[in-house]
This record gives sequence, C-alpha cells and structure tokens, in this order.
Amino acid sequence: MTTTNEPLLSVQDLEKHFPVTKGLFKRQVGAVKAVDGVSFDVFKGETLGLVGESGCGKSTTGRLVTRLLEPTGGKIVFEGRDITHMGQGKLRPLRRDMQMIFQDPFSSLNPRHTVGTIVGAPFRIQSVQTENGIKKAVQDILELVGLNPEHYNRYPHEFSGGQRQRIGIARTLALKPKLIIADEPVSALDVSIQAQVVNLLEDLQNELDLTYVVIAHDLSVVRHISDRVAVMYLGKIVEIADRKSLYSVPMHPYTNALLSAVPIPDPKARAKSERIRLSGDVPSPLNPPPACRFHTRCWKAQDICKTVEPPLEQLASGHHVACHFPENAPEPATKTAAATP
Amino acid sequence: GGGGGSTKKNGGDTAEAPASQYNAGVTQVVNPSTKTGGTLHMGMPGDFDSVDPGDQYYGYAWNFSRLYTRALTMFKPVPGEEGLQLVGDLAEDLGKPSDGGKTWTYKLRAGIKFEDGTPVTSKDVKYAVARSLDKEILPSGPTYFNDWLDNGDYTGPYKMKDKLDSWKGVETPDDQTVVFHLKKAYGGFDYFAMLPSTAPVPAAKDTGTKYKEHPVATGPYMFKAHELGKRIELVKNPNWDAATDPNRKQLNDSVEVLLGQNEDDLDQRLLSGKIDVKINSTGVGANARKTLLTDPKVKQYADSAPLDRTWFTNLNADVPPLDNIHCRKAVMYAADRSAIQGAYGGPDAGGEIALSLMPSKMTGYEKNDLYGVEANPGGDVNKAKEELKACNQPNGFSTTISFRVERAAEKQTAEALQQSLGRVGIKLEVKGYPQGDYFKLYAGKPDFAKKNGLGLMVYGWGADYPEGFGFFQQIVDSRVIRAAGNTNLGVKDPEIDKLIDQAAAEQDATKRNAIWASVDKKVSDDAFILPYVWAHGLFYRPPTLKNAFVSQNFGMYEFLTLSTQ
Amino acid sequence: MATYIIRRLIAAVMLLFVVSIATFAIFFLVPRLAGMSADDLASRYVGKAANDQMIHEAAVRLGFNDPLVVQYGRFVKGIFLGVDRNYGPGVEHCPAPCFGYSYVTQNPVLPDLLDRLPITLSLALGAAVVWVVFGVSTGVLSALRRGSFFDRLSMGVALAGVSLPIFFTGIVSLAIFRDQLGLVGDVADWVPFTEDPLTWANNLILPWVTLAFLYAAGYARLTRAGMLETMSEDYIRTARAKGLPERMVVVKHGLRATLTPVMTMFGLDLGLLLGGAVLTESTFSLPGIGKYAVDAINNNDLPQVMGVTLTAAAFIIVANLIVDLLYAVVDPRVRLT
Amino acid sequence: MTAPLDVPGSAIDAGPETVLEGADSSVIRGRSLGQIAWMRLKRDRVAMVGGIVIIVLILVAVFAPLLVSWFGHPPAEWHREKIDPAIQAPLGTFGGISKDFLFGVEPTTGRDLFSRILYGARVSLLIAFFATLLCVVLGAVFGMIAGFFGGWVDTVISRLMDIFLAFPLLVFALALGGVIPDKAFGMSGDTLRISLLVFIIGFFNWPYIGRIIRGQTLSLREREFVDASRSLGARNHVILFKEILPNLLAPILVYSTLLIPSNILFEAALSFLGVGVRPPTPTWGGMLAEAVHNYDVAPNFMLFPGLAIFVTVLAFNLLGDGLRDAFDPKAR
Amino acid sequence: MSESAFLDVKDLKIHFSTDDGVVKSVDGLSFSLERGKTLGIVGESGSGKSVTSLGILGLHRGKNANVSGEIWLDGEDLVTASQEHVRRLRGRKMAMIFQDPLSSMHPFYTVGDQIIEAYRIHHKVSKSVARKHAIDMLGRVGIPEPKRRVDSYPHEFSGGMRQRAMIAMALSCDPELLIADEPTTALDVTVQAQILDLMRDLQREFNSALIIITHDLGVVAELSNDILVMYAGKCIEYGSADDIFYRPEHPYTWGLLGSMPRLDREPTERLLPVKGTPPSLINVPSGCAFHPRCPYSDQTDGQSKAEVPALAPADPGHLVRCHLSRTQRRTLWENEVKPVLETQ
Ligand SMILES: Nc1ncnc2c1ncn2[C@@H]1O[C@H](COP(=O)(O)OP(=O)(O)OP(=O)(O)O)[C@@H](O)[C@H]1O
Ligand SMILES: Nc1ncnc2c1ncn2[C@@H]1O[C@H](COP(=O)(O)OP(=O)(O)OP(=O)(O)O)[C@@H](O)[C@H]1O
Ligand SMILES: [Mg+2]
Ligand SMILES: [Mg+2]
Repeated sequence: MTTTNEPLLSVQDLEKHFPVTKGLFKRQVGAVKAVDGVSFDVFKGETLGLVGESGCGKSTTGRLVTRLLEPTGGKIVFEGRDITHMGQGKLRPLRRDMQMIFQDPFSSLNPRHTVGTIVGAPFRIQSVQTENGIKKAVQDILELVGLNPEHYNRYPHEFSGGQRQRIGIARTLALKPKLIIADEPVSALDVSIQAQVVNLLEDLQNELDLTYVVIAHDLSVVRHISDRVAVMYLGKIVEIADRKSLYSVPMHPYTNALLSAVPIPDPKARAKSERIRLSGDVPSPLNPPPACRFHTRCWKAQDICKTVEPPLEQLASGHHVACHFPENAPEPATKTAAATP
Repeated sequence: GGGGGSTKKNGGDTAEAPASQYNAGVTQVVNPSTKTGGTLHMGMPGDFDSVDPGDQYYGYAWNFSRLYTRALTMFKPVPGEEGLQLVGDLAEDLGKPSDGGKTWTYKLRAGIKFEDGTPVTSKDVKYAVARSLDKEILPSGPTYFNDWLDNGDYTGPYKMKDKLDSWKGVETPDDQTVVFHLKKAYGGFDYFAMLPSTAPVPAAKDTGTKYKEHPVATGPYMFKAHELGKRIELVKNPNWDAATDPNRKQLNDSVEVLLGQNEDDLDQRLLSGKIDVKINSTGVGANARKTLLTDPKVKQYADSAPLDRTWFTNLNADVPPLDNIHCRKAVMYAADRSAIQGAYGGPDAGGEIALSLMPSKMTGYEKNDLYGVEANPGGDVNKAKEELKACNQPNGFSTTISFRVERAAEKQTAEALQQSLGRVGIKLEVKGYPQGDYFKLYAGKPDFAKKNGLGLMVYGWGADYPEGFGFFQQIVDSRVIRAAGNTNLGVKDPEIDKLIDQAAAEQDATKRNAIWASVDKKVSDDAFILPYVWAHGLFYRPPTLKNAFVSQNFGMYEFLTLSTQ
Repeated sequence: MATYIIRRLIAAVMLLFVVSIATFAIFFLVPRLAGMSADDLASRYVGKAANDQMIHEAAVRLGFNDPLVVQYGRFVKGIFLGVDRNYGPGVEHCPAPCFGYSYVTQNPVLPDLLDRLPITLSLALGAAVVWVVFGVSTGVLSALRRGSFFDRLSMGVALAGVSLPIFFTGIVSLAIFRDQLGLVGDVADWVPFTEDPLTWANNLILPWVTLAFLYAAGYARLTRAGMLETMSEDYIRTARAKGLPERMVVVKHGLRATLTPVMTMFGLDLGLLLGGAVLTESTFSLPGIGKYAVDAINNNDLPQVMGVTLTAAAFIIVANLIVDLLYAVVDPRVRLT
Repeated sequence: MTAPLDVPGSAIDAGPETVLEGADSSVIRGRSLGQIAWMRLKRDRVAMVGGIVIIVLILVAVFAPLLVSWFGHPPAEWHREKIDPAIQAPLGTFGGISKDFLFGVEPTTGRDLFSRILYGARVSLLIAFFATLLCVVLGAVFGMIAGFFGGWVDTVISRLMDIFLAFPLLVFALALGGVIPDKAFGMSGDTLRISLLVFIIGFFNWPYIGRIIRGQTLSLREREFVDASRSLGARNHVILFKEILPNLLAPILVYSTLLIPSNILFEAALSFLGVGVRPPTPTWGGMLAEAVHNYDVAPNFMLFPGLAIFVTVLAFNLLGDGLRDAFDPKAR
Repeated sequence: MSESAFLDVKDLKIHFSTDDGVVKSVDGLSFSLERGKTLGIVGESGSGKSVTSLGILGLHRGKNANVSGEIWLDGEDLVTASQEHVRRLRGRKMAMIFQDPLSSMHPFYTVGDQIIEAYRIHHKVSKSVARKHAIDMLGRVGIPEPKRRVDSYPHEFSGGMRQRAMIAMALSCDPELLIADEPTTALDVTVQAQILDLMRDLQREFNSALIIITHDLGVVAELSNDILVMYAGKCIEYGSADDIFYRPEHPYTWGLLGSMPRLDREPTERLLPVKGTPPSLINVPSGCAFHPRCPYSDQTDGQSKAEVPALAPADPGHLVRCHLSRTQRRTLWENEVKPVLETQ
C-alpha cells in the first residue's frame, strides 16, 4: 500500500500545549498537553486512520497538521517542505494541496451561504481560474459527490446531515487537494448515512488519487477505510501499524482493550467473548500520568511503567508500539531484556 | 407667644371653608387670626440661593429670611400701598442722613437678643455688613455696599482679619449706634438698610460658607434643621421678644419648607391644602392656573398680584441695522404684545400689557405710551413699515433673537415676536441659551452678542426694591456695562446716566420719583427696550391659610404674618 | 477567588479613573475646545453682580488657569489626601476621600451625596422588589401558559410599560392615585424607613410602582424567554421522569436556572438606578442622587457632577462585581479566575 | 465522468425537503434563512401590525409637509384666536379638536398639534434611527473584532465597553448636552443639536449591542465553517466580513429594532431634562416635556405626543420581538 | 402478546400538532415486555424511539401532544390514568436513563441532592436517611468514594461517572421498568463497555424490565432478548435477537445490517447502506413508508406505494411489516443479501 518511499506528510514529535493561566497576573500555571510528541508519516495514496478516546488529541493533531493551530513543538513536513511555523501568507498556496473535512455537518457549513457559494469559496479564496466559470466547476463537483447540480442555489439547512457532509466534502475537493484530513467525518451521521459517506470517501480516493488522514473514534469505521491505523492515548501515539496487523495482532494493551470493548452485533458473540474491561476514565491531559500514560488503567502495568516512558518501537514490520510489555509480540525475549535495566 | 394646647385639630367647627374673594389678598388681610400653634408648610420648586442673610438676592429669600433675622429697616408688613413704607426694624427708626446724604446713622432698639440669648449690638451689624462685602465667600448677595460704602481697600473680615476696626465704611460709636459712610450721597439709603445683609451676625458664630446651615436668629423663628437642598425647619425663637418687635408675631409653632419640589406636583398639593404656601416669584404653573381661573370655588382663594417686574426684550444697537433708531422703532411698533402677554400666562397670571418699561405699580409711575400700545396691543403694522422706510430697510431685515431656553414663556415670546415681526418683513432666527450662562456667556456678554448678531434679547427685570433706583439702575445705566455678566444688555445713553445720578443724590422722595419717570420716558424714546408685560403673579392661598395678603413690595404673600390656626 | 476580587477591584479603580478623566474632559476640555476662556468658565460660579475683577479672582481661586493636568491632579489629590478649604473665617480640612466643594453651593460634595443616598436607595430597592416580584412571576406564568390569553395580555401590558416615558406615567399616576383617588401618600413627605416604615412605604409606593412598571416588562420578558428555554432542557425532563410534582419542577428546577440571567440584569439595573433614578426623582420631587445630578449639571457644578458620576459608576461596577460573585455562588459551574 | 457512487444517482432521491417538514417542496426551494424568517414573520400577525405601523410612521415623517399642507396648518403658525386669553387654554372641546385642527391646538400659541406631531416624528425618528445606526455600527465592528481576535484586542475592547457601561449614561448625556456650545464642528442650530444627540445616544449605547455581538462572534468563531474557510486560506477580513458578518445580521436586525424604541425614549428623556433639540423645532419628547406642565390646560397636548411615542415604541418592540422569534429556531 | 405481560403497549400513537402540520412521531406501535427481560429498540434518528419512551412515562401530556392507544403497566392503563397518578408511578415504578448525562442532570444541584430528591418524593424518609441511600446507590453503580462524591456537582464528574450517577438516580426507587434512551451514545467505547456491563448486572439484581433504545446494533445485540426495529414511527420488524440478526425479514433491517462496518468479520471493499434519507414524519410516504428507499419495492406490484403493510408474523414471535411475500423475502435474504453480508 505504501507506493512511494517519500512520505507526502511527515510529522515528527509534534506537540501542542494549551497554557492554563491563573491568578492576578495570569501566570501560566500549567498546560493541557493535548498533543505531546506525535510522529507519523503519511504516504501518497494511502489512508491513515487515527483512533482514540475522546480528548486524546486527535482533532488537535488534525488542526496542527492543517496549521489551524500553531504547534508548540515538533515538525510538520508536507511534500518535503517544512510548514511547522510557516506564516499564513506563505501557507496560502499550500492549502490547495491539503484540505480538511469537518466532523459536524451542521456547523461546518455557513448557514448564510448557498451551496454554490460554499463550494465555490475555494476558487474565490485561492483565485483559481476555472475553464467554464466557477458555477460550472462547482456543479461538476456537486455531481461528483452525488448531489444534484441544481442544488447550487440552495442553503445548507435544506439538506439532510448526509447531504451536508457531501457538500463539505465537495468543498474540500474543489481544489483537487493531494491530502485530505477528515476529522470524524461520519460520527455525526446515522448508520445508514454513515455508510453512504464512507463509500463516497473510498470512491473519491480511487477516482482522484487522494491521500487521507481519517480521524475517528469508531474502530470499525477506521478499520473499514484505513490502510494504516494509529492509536492515540492522551496526546501520544501508542501503536501504529497497518490495518491488518493492528486489528489481528494488536500489541499495545490499550489497543487490545479498545478492540475488545467494541460491542459486536452478534447475539451469539456475547456469550463467548471474554472482555478486557478497563477501569476508570481517561486521565486529564492537564496532569497526565508520568512515564507510560496508560499505566493507571493497565492490567499489565509494573513499576517500570511508572518511571520509564516506553519509546515507540517497531516490533514487527511496519508495526510500532510504545509499551514495555506488549502483547502478541513476536520476540518477547528481546523486549523484556530491553526493559530490564 | 401663648397658644399651646392641642394644635393638632384643624379648625374643626367649620366644615366649609370660609368664603373669600378673588384678589382679596391684594388689598386686605384675608382670614385674620391671632390664634397660635400649628406648622406652616411651605414648598418650593427649587432652593433659595442661600438662607444666609449676607448671601441672598431673591425676593422670596429676602421675604423668608425676615422670619429669623432682623435687618435695620423693613417694609411694613401690611397690605396695599402702605406696605411700600419702610419702618425701623432692628433700628428704632429710619436712618438719619447727614453730610448731604453721605452719612447715615441708625439707632438700634434695646433688648434685642440672638437666639442664644446674647444681646445684639451695633458691632454685630457692622460685622454682618463687613462679611457681605466678601463676594468670594458670599457671592450671591447684592453689591450695593461694595459699590456705595466708603470702603477704601477693605474687602471684608475674612481676608482682612484684624482690619475690621480700622474699616471706616461702617462705624459703631456705641453698642446701639451704627453709622454708614458713603462714597457719595445717596438719598434712598434706608432701602439699603432694609437689605438682609444688615441683619446682625455674631462674629463668633460666623462660619462663612457654612453659616447658611444655621444662621443665628434674631427674628421670631430660628433654625431647627436645615437639610441642604431638601428641607428647612424653623421653630420658635425663645429669645425673641414681641416687645422689641412691633412688626412681627410668633403665631406658628414651627415653619417647614420642602425644597426642590416638582412644580406641578407642588401646585397640586397647594390646591389640596397639603401645602400652605408656595415659595416662588410668579405663583402657580399652567395647570393650576386653569383650575384657579375657571373654577369659581377655587378662584375665590386666588390673588393676581402685580409685581415690580417688567418683561421686555432688549434691542441691541450694536447689531445693525438696529443701530438705527428707526429700525428699533419699527420693532417697537410691529411687536404683538398681546400674544406675548399670552405667553406669560394671560392678564391674570402673566400681567398687564406694558406701555413702558417702569412697572405701573411702582411709586412715581407716570403713564407714558409712546407707541400707542394701549390702542394697538397687537402692534401697529403701518407705523412699523413707515419706520422701516425711515431706516432704509423698507422690506425688513433679518436678525437673531435670543432667550433663556429653560423658560417656556420666553421661548414663546421669541416665537411670538418671530411671528409678529414677520408681518413687516423682519425675520428672526430664534436661539435659546441656558439660563445659567445667559448673562455670563451669551446675551449679557456684549462681545458675544455683537459677534453672534443677537439683535433682540428676551429679558425681564424686577426691582430690588420698589423705588426707581432699585429698578432702573441695573438695567439702563450704561456705566454698569462690563465685559460679561451684564444686567444692562445695552442701553447706552449718557442722558439717562446723568438722570440716574441726579435721582440717586436727590433727598426728596417726590422729586426723586419725578426724575425716575423721566428716565422711563427717555428709555421709551431711545427704543432700546421693548417692554410688553408688567408682570403679575397668580397666587393661591388655601382657605386654611390665615393672615394672608400680598406684599406690595415683594409681589408675593407676606411670609411674616402667615399662620394656619 | 481572593485574587479574582482583587483583580476586579483594581480594574474597578482604573475604570473609575477613566470615568473621572472623561467627566473632567467633558467639563473642561470641551468648553476649551469650543473657545471658552478660564474667566468665562469662572463667571458661572460667581454671584449675580460680580464684576470682572471678581470673576478673574474666582478663576484663580478655582484654578481654572492651570493646565488641565494640574487641575485634574488636584482633584485626584483631594480624593486621596483630602483638601484644605477656606470657608471664610478659617481653613478647614476636608478629609480623604474628598470630592471637593460645590462651585455653586460651596457645600462639600460627599456628605451631600451620602445624605441623598437613603432616598435613592429606598426608591431603587423598593422598586426593584416590586418589579422582580411582578416581572418574574408574570414571566413564569406566561411561559407556562405560552400563547394563552394571560400570556398575551401580560406581555402586552409589559410592553406598554416600556413604551411610556416615566415622566408621563409618573404624572398620570400621581393625578389618578393620589389626587383623584387619594389612595397613596405623598412622595414629597419623605420619611426615613427607620422612623416610620409604614409611612415610608405608603409615600413611596407610587414611585416604586411607576418605576417598576418600566422595568417589570424587561424582567417578565427575560424570565419568560428563560423559562421557555429552561423548561425544554433535558434536566427538566429528568426531573419529571423522577416523578417530581409539576410545581417543584417549575420552581426548583426551572426557575432556579432561569434566575441566573435575571440576576445579571437585576444587578446591572440596580447598579444603574442607585446612581440616580434621574427621571423618577425629578417627577416625584424626591431629593435623591438623580435629582442632585440634574441640578449639578444644570448648574455646571463640576465637583458635584464628578461626585455623582463616580458614585454612579462605582455602584455599577460594584453591582457588576457582586453579580459575578453571586453567579459563582448560584452556578457551581462558574469558576472565577 | 461517472459519479463514483454505489447506487448511481439514487442517493439523492429523497429530497432535502424532508428536513423542513411539511413544507411543500416547490415552495421552499432555494430559500435562505432570512426568507424563512420572513415567512414566519408574515404569519406573526402582531409583529406585522408593528411593521406596518412603522412603515406608516416613516411615510408620515417623510411626507409630513405634504400631509400638513392638506390636513393642517404650518407647524410654527400661531392661532391665538383658538386660545382663551384668560387662561391660555385652547378653546373648544378637548384642546379644540375640529376638522381644521385634527389633534386640537397647543395652549398659548394655538399652533396646530397635528402638524407638530407630524413634524415631530421627523426629528424623533431621525434621531432614533441614526443613533441606532451609530450604536449598531460601532457595536458590530468593535464586538466583532473583540470576539474574533480575542487576546489583548478583546481585553482592550471589553474594558472599553466596561467603561462606557459604567458611565451613568443619562448624567453624561446631560453634562455633554449642557456644555456644547452653540456652534461647533462646523455645525450650528438644529443640525448641531441633532447630530449631538445622535452622537451622545449612539456613542454611549454601543457597548450594549457590542457585548451581544462579541458574544455571538465568540461562538461563531468556534463554528467549523470558520475553520473551513481558514483552511482554504481565507484572510481574516474575509472571514470576518464574508463568513461571520452574515450570521450576525439577524441579531443586529433584532437588536436594532429593539434599540430604536429605547432611543426614542432616550431622546424624550433628554428633551424632558432640557438638553434635547432646541425649540421651536418640535420633537415628541420636547412636546411631552412641555405638555407635562399643561396636562390640565390642554389634555390633548399631553395625550397626542404621548400616544405617538407609545405607538412608535410599541410598534418597534413588537416588530423586534417578532423578528427575534422569527430568527430563533428555538422560539417555535 | 399475552394479556398478563408486565408492560403491554397497544396501538400507541403519539402525534404532535405543529405549525407545519401533524408530526406522527409514533404511529400505531405495539409491543409487550416481561419483568427481567430486555427489549431493544433500534432505528434511525427521528424514527420515534425517544418519543415512545417518553410516552410510556407519560411525559407528553398537555402541550401539543396527542397520545392515544393503550399502555398497560402492571395491569394499569397509563394513557387513561390521571396525570397525578402517572406522576407517582414515575421514578418509583418506571424510571428512565437519558442519553446525555450532563445535560440531563441539573447543573446547580449536587449529584447527591438530585438522587435524594428522587428518593424522597416516593419515600417519606428524613434527609439523612435518603442521603445514606444515595451514597449506597452511588457505591452500587461503581462510583469510587461515594461518601465524598455525593456532594459533587455533575460537571465535576467524568462522562462515565455521570452516566453511572444517572443510573443510580433512576434505580434509587427500585423501578420495575427501566428505560434507557441511548445510554452510551455519548460515551467512549471503553466506558460504554463498563456501563453496559453495569446495566446488565443491575438488571439481573433488580429483576426489572429493561427497554434499551439505541441505533447501535452492537449494543442491542449485547443486551436484548427482543428487538424492535422502528421506521417512521412504526414498528417494521419485531423479534428475538436471533431473529433480527440471523433471520431478518425486512429490507430496512437488511440495510441496517449492511451499513455497519463490523469488527468481527473480514472487511469488504464496500458497505451496503440504505440509500436515501429518512422520511419526514409529517408527510410520511404513502403506503409503506420505506418504499422510496427500498430496493425491492418494484417487486410488490405497486402495493408498496398504495397500502400500508400490516405487521404480520413471519415466524412465531417474529413480526414483519412488509408487502413482499414470505418467500420473496426468504429468497432475497438467502440469495442476495446474506451472501453479501457474510463476506464482510
Ligand atoms: N483551545 C484549547 N484550549 C485548551 N485546551 C484545549 C483546546 N483545544 C483542545 N483542548 C484540550 O486538548 C485535549 C485534546 O483535545 P482534542 O479536541 O484534540 O481531542 P479529540 O481527541 O479530538 O477528542 P474528541 O473525540 O472529543 O473530539 C482535550 O483535553 C481538550 O480539552
Ligand atoms: N414535542 C414535539 N413536538 C413536535 N415534534 C416532536 C416533538 N418531540 C419529538 N418530535 C418529532 O418526533 C420525531 C421523533 O423524535 P424522536 O426523538 O423520538 O426520535 P429518535 O428516534 O429518538 O431519534 P434520535 O435517534 O435522534 O434520538 C422527530 O421528527 C421529532 O422532530
Ligand atoms: Mg475531536
Ligand atoms: Mg432520541
């Protein structure tokens, strides 16, 4: 699935800390470490899934990559160019190649604009010349995402959630981007509509040779559309692997727990399943647990987990895990050896 | 005084209010009574300029301050003409002039005490006059003593602490004698001696600007409370002795004044008898006026009292073409005085149509109707046009008329003039200015008036006291004109100035009055002033009010005699 | 919390500074720009018969010739250190905080203000009670019976309240209720609450109601809108699902949540009113702060105006602060930082 | 190009009309939220009455000279013959109402009250409109900037609003009105007074709307369409004016209609306290202020200006309330 | 549906009159439920699930709602019972857990107060007794340190704890019928799993009848004995969990199953969604409400547009509302749908 060796997007040690202030002079007393050292590569034509529980920093990562937020640290390289701290002016032409699909089909479309205006906005903002005028171009895109071109003059509120999400997708497609970051593109939609949109995304990828980073919390959706999947926990990536190996041989205990927590729509399955039940909730990113952040909820945790932070290591080909005691690890001996001081 | 007993019960026997007659109070005492007790409730739309006798200028303030202070002389508290007579008050009698009217001597009555029982001496009078000279601490009072006394460079006891004895303006040869030394002769000095600033102030109790919180009483009442701007309460002064004071009585147990009342509301309460007297100079407002004049049951308790006041408009000779007397005369002819009379409230509440500047009720008034007003109160358009021709402005001209914006009557006057002068082509632009600054910054500032072309300036004047000098000097003597803050808005005629000097020095009252009549005539000739209304005030005395009559001098009810029992 | 209050108080002081500077500027800068000289200004504060010399002296005494900064500095100094004043026979010290002496009556400003405060307080608080009781209960009932005749009628009456100027309603109500029907006491016969509470209330009832009429509308509408919104909240559904009687659902769950914005508005309104219910006091001859303000302005009496403005601003600021603090008490979600 | 869909062409079969339940599909085609609000407003009879009254009022104000020439007398013309000289009250019933003088006459001057009310509408409405405009423009611009940029910009503007809110408005208006000279800024007379009033009212009232706009902007800023626009590379001013402003039009419109009545009353209050437009130009507030002293003399003099203010304020309030309901989906 | 069932809903109709017309949110719904059993209701957003549950609790009365039909709870008809009577039953006999625990708890009162309040309405006990009970309940739903947490405000709880508190509140009076309206939709998977476990355990312990409403088939599969599939206010298929998952008869149910990406099967290239969008509840499509979206509507001889199909038994206890004949459905399922689904 990795077609070239040169990544389209490369993220290294990305950090975003939101300051927390207090007191008379707004002293900074701490930081929400929303994203705290995240690294991954995205290769042309593939889909990278990013999963994790609420608040673990998925959206923040997405917004950092699209530079809607200013990173606190780390590096973002897009098409070989370092865009980590690139000014908005310089960034503008690059934005054509990198677009974002938003989660909420209701708030991501300006209710005061017509579909034509919304989908045509990229052309206007980027001053792109179109062969037969903007209207024609917009109508073509509308058709592409399965909307009726006659909807050009209608307003978002006249559409259902799924249709709105299509409008949002149409907008991101207008400039024929290379990379699309989709932040929970289907989680606001009903199951049946969700499936429509998932299919649409896949079809568009084939048709237009797109690269996706899909952010989601629904593991089954992610599995369905991703080539590779990264699992986040409290601002860090704990496991990243291609789909098949992640879902069939998950190594990080958290990934295991996540997978086993997903309810299976099969009445017979409930009898036979032996579940891993995590206790408690995700800790606050304001005071993340030290070292391995998962140790507070991990059933395999030992003292080392509280003191030494496990690095993200490749344990099988293309399968990186950050854990002292990974499950299903191919060479457990080396791992434990490395872990003992 | 005696009285005592239960004063709470109000009359009791007579359920029906005693019948009375419209205007009865102008000529006679209504509801005479000598019963004592009760509280006299007074109400006031604004506040006194001050209740410090050395710091007040308004008629009602002078009227009121006699309840608790005694000046050297006073107007006799009786109705009618007789009320214009001066009699001794603190002094045994009127002043004795000497030195051709440059020196005036007063003998104090014996046995007069301050409210704390200390006897009043001539020194207290001297001190009172001395402190009134300091216009920085006591700015509001008249400046007669500053202008006329032989002060040298003495400026009062506050700035010159130890110079009081060396000040020669007033001398006290003994404890009962006060001698005034003037710069030049003045025949009517007894009127000055009537000013409240001659009321004794004990130097030891003088608190300067704070004296108004509690002026020390010599009259029948004294201050019990003074909530500044809100309320005054007077009670009987135990050290007042009726034997020393033939002019006053002490009928009320107390006198209460509510300050800062909404005027319409105050009128309502006056009509319903909750308030006994309204303290102001023009009487009731428009709403009450209607009730008073249309409801006979109410009208019987009303008095339309003539005041020493004329409403007029100055014609500014600094502003062309009004520098031409014919143009001024055109205005004199064209004005519709009856409309203006309406603006001031009609004949009863506003006043009579004025024929000349001097109010007809003043001593020495002589009729003088140069512009045929009596025959044509609505104006004489033909004559006006003739004068315009004579002025080389046959089609009229344009100028500006100013007025005090807070005064509805003056506003309407300006509009009425705009209408009536419009008939002969004189176009007026109407401009209102805040009354607080009217004299200091606008109409009373010749520079401003000239620069802004204020050709007409709506105005009005009441005499300080009912004698020619007290009326005319401030408004027609060209020598009082200053850079700003003028009371004479531009009457400049050397002949008039000369006549004023003559009259001032004249010792004989009759001769003096004759000169004032000729001043009045001269003013008409010059057409510097367009008079239109001799003011009346429409006053109401609730049926329960006793001993009520209009003081000819103050042009309002005499406060000294009022009682409620 | 403590730092929060401190921060707010510091901000409040700054705010008062700016307000005072602006007041000062309006009084001195604007006339200067319009070409008035120091003497022109001073001439307002001397007696009727003052001559040029006296005016000039007054200008010097009042310090109008000094640069504006110096004049303003003097005012600030007065507040922090007090002022020495020549009152004639001697010099007295007006202790800090001294707002100075009236140019016109020569009275010290602060005692005057304090003297008038009880009246304004009585007026504002009384009216506030009336309007809150009526406004809120009308609002709640309207919301519960949305679209009913009562709803329409009460909202109509409420609107009529905001649509009529108070000097109109004041005069009319005086004419009807006091003069025609004789139902209520006389506003002008002001009695302090401490002396005779009944008379106090009887005399003030008319201004209370008139003033409340003006405000009740806003509260009724705000409460109504708030109730409509709250009553559709999920937690109201929960309360019903628990089996709470409807009255408890409305009062304990619905109204409680609705009152928060009402409280905010209330704090602001009350703060504003304490600075002087100008029109009401003028109409009803109540010698309160509002009346004082109007007189001060009509007399161009800067120290008085300054005093009133700062008092009023302080009330507004304090009311704001209290509202914010109360907010945190009432709504546990609010954290003050 | 074929649409890459699993069921080509059919995914859109169920029309979007379904979202707007019950409405006929042909009726709602291409309607903006504004149009929908208008549809709702049209159904709100009370608000429509308010709207119609306002239109009538505006027409009356605009065509006052014409109407007066048909039905009345010039507003400054005296009719002393209509006045009882003794008490200066109008002759005839209820202030001398007749077909010649539809609302009767003023006491003392006998001026035609009808034409003065009509001319008064011009000034009162003019002041209210422009003051509101000023409020709205200032409030919207500052509120939007504060809410959108946040940080120190927000702090500065918010504090500025606090300062304005802390000013006892009426006191300030009075003070400012009192010290302004006769001529200033190249204006004089009524022009100056009116501009001044507009300035005072507008300038001191804007923080109210400013706060609301700021609040709305704060929440709009978090809406994803703003991020969407930014991720397309839109500049701040484009986002501010093209994306956010259109969403603020509804609250602005609503608050304007609610501000106008309060500004009319404000003008009235200022006139009552003597800093309004100077006579003889009639304004409703000014007339009412005078009438208060004459309610017994000429009840019509109090009634008609009072009624005019009442009706106008009420009409704007009703329309404003209606607009609010129409724009607020929750209010259904 | 025997007469003696604990909860027996018959032909329930809940219509709302709005400006735009009558919203037929629930239109002739019938089902029954025994103590100790769990019924799952699934359906798309807007299909009337929540309205049904609120209807059972009698929370629609007054206003613009029009409730008709019968709701027999333990032998009483709640539709005709007095409002006051139903209120007394609420909380004590039947209770409800809502989707969003944050907005469903009053933000101004502590969690403890809210449980105490619920308890004291139905039990005449002192505050301190009620408080003990509240602490006890909080402990039972697995909130650590309940003594301390009882005085916390809802916003101080995490999502999972809030939902536990909601459950504690609902269970505080031992209700015999518990309705959970999307109890886990707002929660993370790991927390959802905890809550589902908790509910299962509690239901066993309290032996109450449970209705669980969701659109997540996985959740239903975990908990339910019976499943009711709703579409446009109507029940379109009703049966045991096995019926619905292994022998579904209605094309819409097929669509639901096909729409779900599943972890338990090999991923396919494509999902098989139901085309189109949910219908309006004001202008419900004529005939079978699902016909505009049904790929097989052309096999019904035009009936689907003309006539509302009846809810007819396919197997014992398995009801389907479809015009397709039994054999047609069987064939389609076996030949067309199942093979595609199986490959997933
Ligand atoms: N602007 C911000 N200021 C402060 N904290 C923030 C900000 N944005 C996000 N956070 C915090 O950063 C953390 C990560 O947030 P993020 O939105 O990236 O999570 P997420 O994984 O997308 O979660 P969800 O599934 O709920 O969308 C959260 O704890 C959040 O509260
Ligand atoms: N009070 C009401 N007035 C009018 N319509 C209503 C009312 N309550 C619900 N509805 C309508 O009834 C329909 C069914 O709503 P319901 O809440 O039962 O859906 P749901 O199946 O629970 O959906 P979701 O999965 O989104 O919660 C919706 O179209 C809704 O708009
Ligand atoms: Mg997110
Ligand atoms: Mg629901």
